Amino acid sequence: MGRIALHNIRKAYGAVEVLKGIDLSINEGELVVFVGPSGCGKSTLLRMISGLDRPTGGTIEIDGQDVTRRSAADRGLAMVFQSYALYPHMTVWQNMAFGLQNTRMPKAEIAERIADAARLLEIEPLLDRRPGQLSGGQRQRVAIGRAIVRRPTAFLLDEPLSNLDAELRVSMRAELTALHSRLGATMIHVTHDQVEAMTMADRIVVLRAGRVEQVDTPLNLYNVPNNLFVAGFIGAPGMNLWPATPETKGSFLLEGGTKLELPHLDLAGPVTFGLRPQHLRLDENGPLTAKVTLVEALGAESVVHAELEGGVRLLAVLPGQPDLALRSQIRFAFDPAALHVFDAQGQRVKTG
Amino acid sequence: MKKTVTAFTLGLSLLASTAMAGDVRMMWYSDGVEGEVMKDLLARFHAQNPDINVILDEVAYKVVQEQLQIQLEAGSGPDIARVTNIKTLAPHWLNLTPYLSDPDYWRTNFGAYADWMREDGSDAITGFMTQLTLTGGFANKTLFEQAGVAMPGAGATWDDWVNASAEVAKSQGTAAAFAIDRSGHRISGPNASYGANYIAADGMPAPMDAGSKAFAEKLVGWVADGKMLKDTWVAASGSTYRAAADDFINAAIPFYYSGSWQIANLSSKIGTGFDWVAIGSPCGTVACSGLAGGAALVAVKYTKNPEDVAKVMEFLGSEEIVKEFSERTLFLPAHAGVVTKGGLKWDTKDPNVGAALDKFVSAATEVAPAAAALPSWKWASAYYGALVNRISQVMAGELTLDDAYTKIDSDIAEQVAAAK
Amino acid sequence: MKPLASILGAVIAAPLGWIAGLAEAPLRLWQRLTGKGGMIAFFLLPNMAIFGVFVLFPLIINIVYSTTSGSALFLSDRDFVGLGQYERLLRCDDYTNTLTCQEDQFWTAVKNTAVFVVVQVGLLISIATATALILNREIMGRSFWRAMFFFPVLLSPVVVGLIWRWILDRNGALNAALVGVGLDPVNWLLERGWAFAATIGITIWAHLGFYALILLAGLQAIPRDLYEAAEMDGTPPGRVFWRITLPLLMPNLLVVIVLSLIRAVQVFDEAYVLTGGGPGTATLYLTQYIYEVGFASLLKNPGLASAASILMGGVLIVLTLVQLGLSNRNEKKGKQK
Amino acid sequence: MTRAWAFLSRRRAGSNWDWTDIVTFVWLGAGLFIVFGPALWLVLSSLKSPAQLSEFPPTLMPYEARSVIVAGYENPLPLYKVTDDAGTRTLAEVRRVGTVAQMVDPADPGTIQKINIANRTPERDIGFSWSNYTDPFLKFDFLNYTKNSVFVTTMATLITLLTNSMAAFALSKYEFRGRGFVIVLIVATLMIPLSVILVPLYSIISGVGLINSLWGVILPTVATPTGVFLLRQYMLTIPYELLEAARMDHASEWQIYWRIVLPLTAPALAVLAIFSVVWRWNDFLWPLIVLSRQEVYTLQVGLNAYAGELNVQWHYLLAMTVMTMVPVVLVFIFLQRFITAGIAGSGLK
Repeated sequence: MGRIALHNIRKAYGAVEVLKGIDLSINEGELVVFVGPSGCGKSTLLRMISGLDRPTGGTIEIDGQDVTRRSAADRGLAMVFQSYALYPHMTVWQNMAFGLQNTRMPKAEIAERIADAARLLEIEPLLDRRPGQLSGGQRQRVAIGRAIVRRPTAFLLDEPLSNLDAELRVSMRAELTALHSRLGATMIHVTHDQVEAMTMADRIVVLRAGRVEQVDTPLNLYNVPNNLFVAGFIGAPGMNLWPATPETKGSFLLEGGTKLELPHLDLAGPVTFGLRPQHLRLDENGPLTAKVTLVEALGAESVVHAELEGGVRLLAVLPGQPDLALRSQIRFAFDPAALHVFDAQGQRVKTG
Repeated sequence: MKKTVTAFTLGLSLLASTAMAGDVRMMWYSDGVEGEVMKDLLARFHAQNPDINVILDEVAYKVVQEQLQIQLEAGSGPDIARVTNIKTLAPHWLNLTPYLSDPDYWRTNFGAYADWMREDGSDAITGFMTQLTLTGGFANKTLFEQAGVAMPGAGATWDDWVNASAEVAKSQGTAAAFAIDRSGHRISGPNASYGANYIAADGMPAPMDAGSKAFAEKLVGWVADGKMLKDTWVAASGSTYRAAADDFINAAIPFYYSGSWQIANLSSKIGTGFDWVAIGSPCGTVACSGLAGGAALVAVKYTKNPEDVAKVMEFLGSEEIVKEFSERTLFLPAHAGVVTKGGLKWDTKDPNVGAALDKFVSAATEVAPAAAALPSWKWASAYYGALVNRISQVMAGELTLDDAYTKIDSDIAEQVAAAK
Repeated sequence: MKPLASILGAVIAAPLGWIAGLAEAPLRLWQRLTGKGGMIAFFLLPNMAIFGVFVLFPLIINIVYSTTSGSALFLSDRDFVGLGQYERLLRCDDYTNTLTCQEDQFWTAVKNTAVFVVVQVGLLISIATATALILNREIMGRSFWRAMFFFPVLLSPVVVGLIWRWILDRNGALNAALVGVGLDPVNWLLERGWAFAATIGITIWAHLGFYALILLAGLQAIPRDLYEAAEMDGTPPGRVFWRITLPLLMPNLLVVIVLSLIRAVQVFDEAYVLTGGGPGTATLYLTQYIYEVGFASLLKNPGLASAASILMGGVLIVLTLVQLGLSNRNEKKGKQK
Repeated sequence: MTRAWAFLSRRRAGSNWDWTDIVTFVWLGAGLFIVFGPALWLVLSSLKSPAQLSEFPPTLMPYEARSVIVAGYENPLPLYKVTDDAGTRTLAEVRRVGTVAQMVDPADPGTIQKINIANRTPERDIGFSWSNYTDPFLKFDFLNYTKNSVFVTTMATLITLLTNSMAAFALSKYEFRGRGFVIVLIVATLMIPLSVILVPLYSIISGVGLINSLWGVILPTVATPTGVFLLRQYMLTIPYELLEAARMDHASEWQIYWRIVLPLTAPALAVLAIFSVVWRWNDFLWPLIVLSRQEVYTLQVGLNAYAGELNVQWHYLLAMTVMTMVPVVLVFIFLQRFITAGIAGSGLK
């Protein structure tokens, strides 16, 4: 229970196409995260699945059944809204019971389900309160509780953590993941925060401008990004991306003038090199010479901002607390195998 | 949409209360105690005719003036109504003749006023006057005595009265010398005394003549020199009616020109405060005329049970009931039999009342022909309205008299044109 | 007070809830059958039907009326005259002198109403703003004072007119008080200026609380730290008012201005009961003119009244649309997403 | 006392008195007088006898003449204070002839004294003419009028709240073709006064047979666009996500309206309810036109019946005016919290 399949989903508001043909299949029990910059269509896609909006084209299947024309209530899904959308005039208990009462569920079962959910989420003392009397985190739990009691085939979570403060967000993230493994239910989680996506997801769907850019596990996305967009979007701090042109075989000129000798690469035409900041190390003989502009010492590691020749920016994450003077010239080396290469269209180039 | 509206309407009509057969609805307004008296009389009628249920709807005078006409035009309204605007609404009245057991009784006793309440040229019997009124003056005898001013005697002119009152006012420090109700009807008797005639040879309104202008000029002059109480006329616009009775009752004016209907009111409110007398109408250049009028009880032709209506009317129009009604309400009766027999026992202890009523009865003989024609004249209301409206604008300093005359003529012409 | 209100609420809500529960099943079926469109129709129809029959339809008939003449009240008995009534209303020989107009009292009413609107709205807004500023201070019993100014709003216009006529009459309480302190009584309702002022005064008296509350709501929405910042800058109070309070109060102020303008154009009940349009025609306002011409006088002219009312209605609709535009602008400004 | 004064004069930041404080106290004090003075005057006047009502100068309190039973006279005689050459004394009046009153000393009933009426003033006590209040209930059917008024007010308010909130819900929470047009229509007619459509409305009401029916009074008023406008403005502030949550919760559209939106609109509904009660209770012109049968009179119309062609029975009119004010005053006392908070909070714009 809980397989969701999307076939060529399109959505247009007038002439503006927001979703441009999305195919996706989500497995039972999976926690899938939709991630992408704002305006990429991730929330729209979620609303298509929920049934709150209808797609202009394509079909949605849940457990093999076509539900495209079915109303939201009849899809057996539950949703947690960004603002939680708790009914302000009802107590926590009533909020959780409302949906169940609407399906004419026996009272005893309602009470039992709410009690279970309340225990699970540790909100038992709050059942008689109204949303206005709860803190942000508590409201978050109640919103999840309201979804849990429905025993849905899948949970849809629309940026549920974005209204929490940083600390709470981290702990709720962990709790949600734990909850997922305990319930074993399918979950679709929408966020614009790639850290959230990385830490929580079984699989991540990266969306941009109404298209799916890549669907994969978090680590695969990190290690093997399919294109420039995914490469730049996933990972913090972001990947160094340097446009370059080949001079001769195995020799490349970076924008700004730095020369790189990469004998194992035989490429024609302009490319973009990608290198994660973690893969740079200090080396007096390294091929990259850069001027330090800023050092953010975080204790365990330091983030070094530097400029290559011609002002091209370089970001490196170095272990420990290296003693680097501002405006000093330092040199970096890297393992050529860690280098990502993208062609002029931004697609990944296989490098063996 | 139309269907919806119809269904909707149908539903609503079920909710609306509907009149039962055998019901006779009477729309009635009161100035004093006449509502209670009527209630009493109708209870007696019901005891004699248990199958006829008369429902008395006591309304404000405004309702009779404003809403009744619309109801009548819609073909609805009460079965019987007490109205003052009798002539204008005459097309809506029911001819009772076929339903009356003795039409000749009505012709004999109410015939004198029958023309007031039927269309020109008709010989229908539509109802009777519940009250006959005559405009006339009242004087505060106590104030005159205290001031040592003699009240002008018989034949005294308007100027005599106003000047004498002014002397009283000066000596006693009252607000003004005299007041006249803000009403075109009230000044039409005096106008006639100065020779005014509103009716042209063809029966249509004539332009303002010298008679009307003469009295209008006097009125404006009296307001200007403070002899006439400014409040009544100047304080409102349009053809709004305003009475100055309270000022007379409060002894703020020694002389007040209104009419016979004030007697009960004055008696109950003045009590023993001072002595007052009715003086009839002061004289103009050609007469000493007041203006007759009154309220009529008429049957409405849209009634569903005219026989019952006729029975009610016959009961109320019978000689002994008319007499009792008049005695208890202190109204002048319009019933020829009652008037000729006389001997009404006015239901009051106030010595001022009997004398005043007697004075009005005798003053009725002095009504000038031009004034006597007005109550049965179709366009009287138009004339009255224009007079009040414009003369009060002159008093307020908004118009000159000459402008007012022009405006009065054009106002009346427009009203005639608008009414086709 | 709160428990009482909630008990009252429960007593009223319980049976209503039961009825609403009964409606649930058939409505769910209706929703299944007709979808969203059917539900929209269901929600809109009761109100729009009543609105259509009792507001819109009469408005349309009124336009037809204005093109007919005669004293008959029912359309079928009336003669079509096209724009004749408008021509009669608007024609003057000399537009600088209302006396030369065919309907001189219409023009008098227009002129009176115009002056009334300008003076009354100006005064009302200033006094309401001042009152709101005062009520926004930290004074003891603030909720009492707030409610106090609101009290007259609850009275019927007829009662308001009656009360004040009773007071301003030549023999009224005010003159008694003046005589009592040895001053000469004034004939308030007979002096043109005083009578005019009285109609303005009592309409302000009757409406002040309503507008003051709207403005107070606006004042309370102004963040406190703005005033604290101004105090840190040593801004003088007058400047604080003109540069902080007034601009931030503007949305509410606009609402109040437009609402009070519309109400002022319609002035009738209170003034009619108080002065009856006098002295002379000094306080004859447009609505009274319409009422008298079309309804109150013995010889009614509904066509002329309709024409006048449509001219006035046009002005009112322009004013309301201005308000719609203004409040829409505010709405857009404050819209989320 | 000093503490009370200190509390009263407590001001922001505890700084010194300045002119704004003086303005505040003057304005509030004047307001107290101007607002409640007239109402109080009305109440006091309503307890005066007809004769006393037309007196000038009017007295603040209602008085009634003091009278005394004097041996040898059947009826009680009114007492006067007489001041003349013989000094000041209290005498009872037997009768008056012109400017001369025949009076007796109650202690010496045998001797008639002749007194010029200018030299005497009536002896009066504070006394209330309660008959101004009781008569209308005995002689006129004021109880029935009250019942009709209550019926009109309740039904009109309930229907107003229901239909207006339903329409406001549709106009604020659904997108559909013609919505903008409906809204403009409603706003455009928002401020059309009754007098503008008086005549055609009357012919419609008469056409559907609702003359002299309380429904003829109720229906035209419940359609006023004001309520729709006010409620819609408020509903616009209810987040759309709440409705979606309810839809996910299997709620039907009716349930969303009834269980979610309506409870959340409570403040605005309260304001509308209060206004509707006050407006309908105070309605005058329209009921006056529609109702001309006594059994369907509302209070305001019944009140008007005291105005005759020639005379107005002020004593009844004033007393019944006070009676009709009672519910309004109750609304004021019990709900003033809601009124002030509701208007401030309901975004009444």
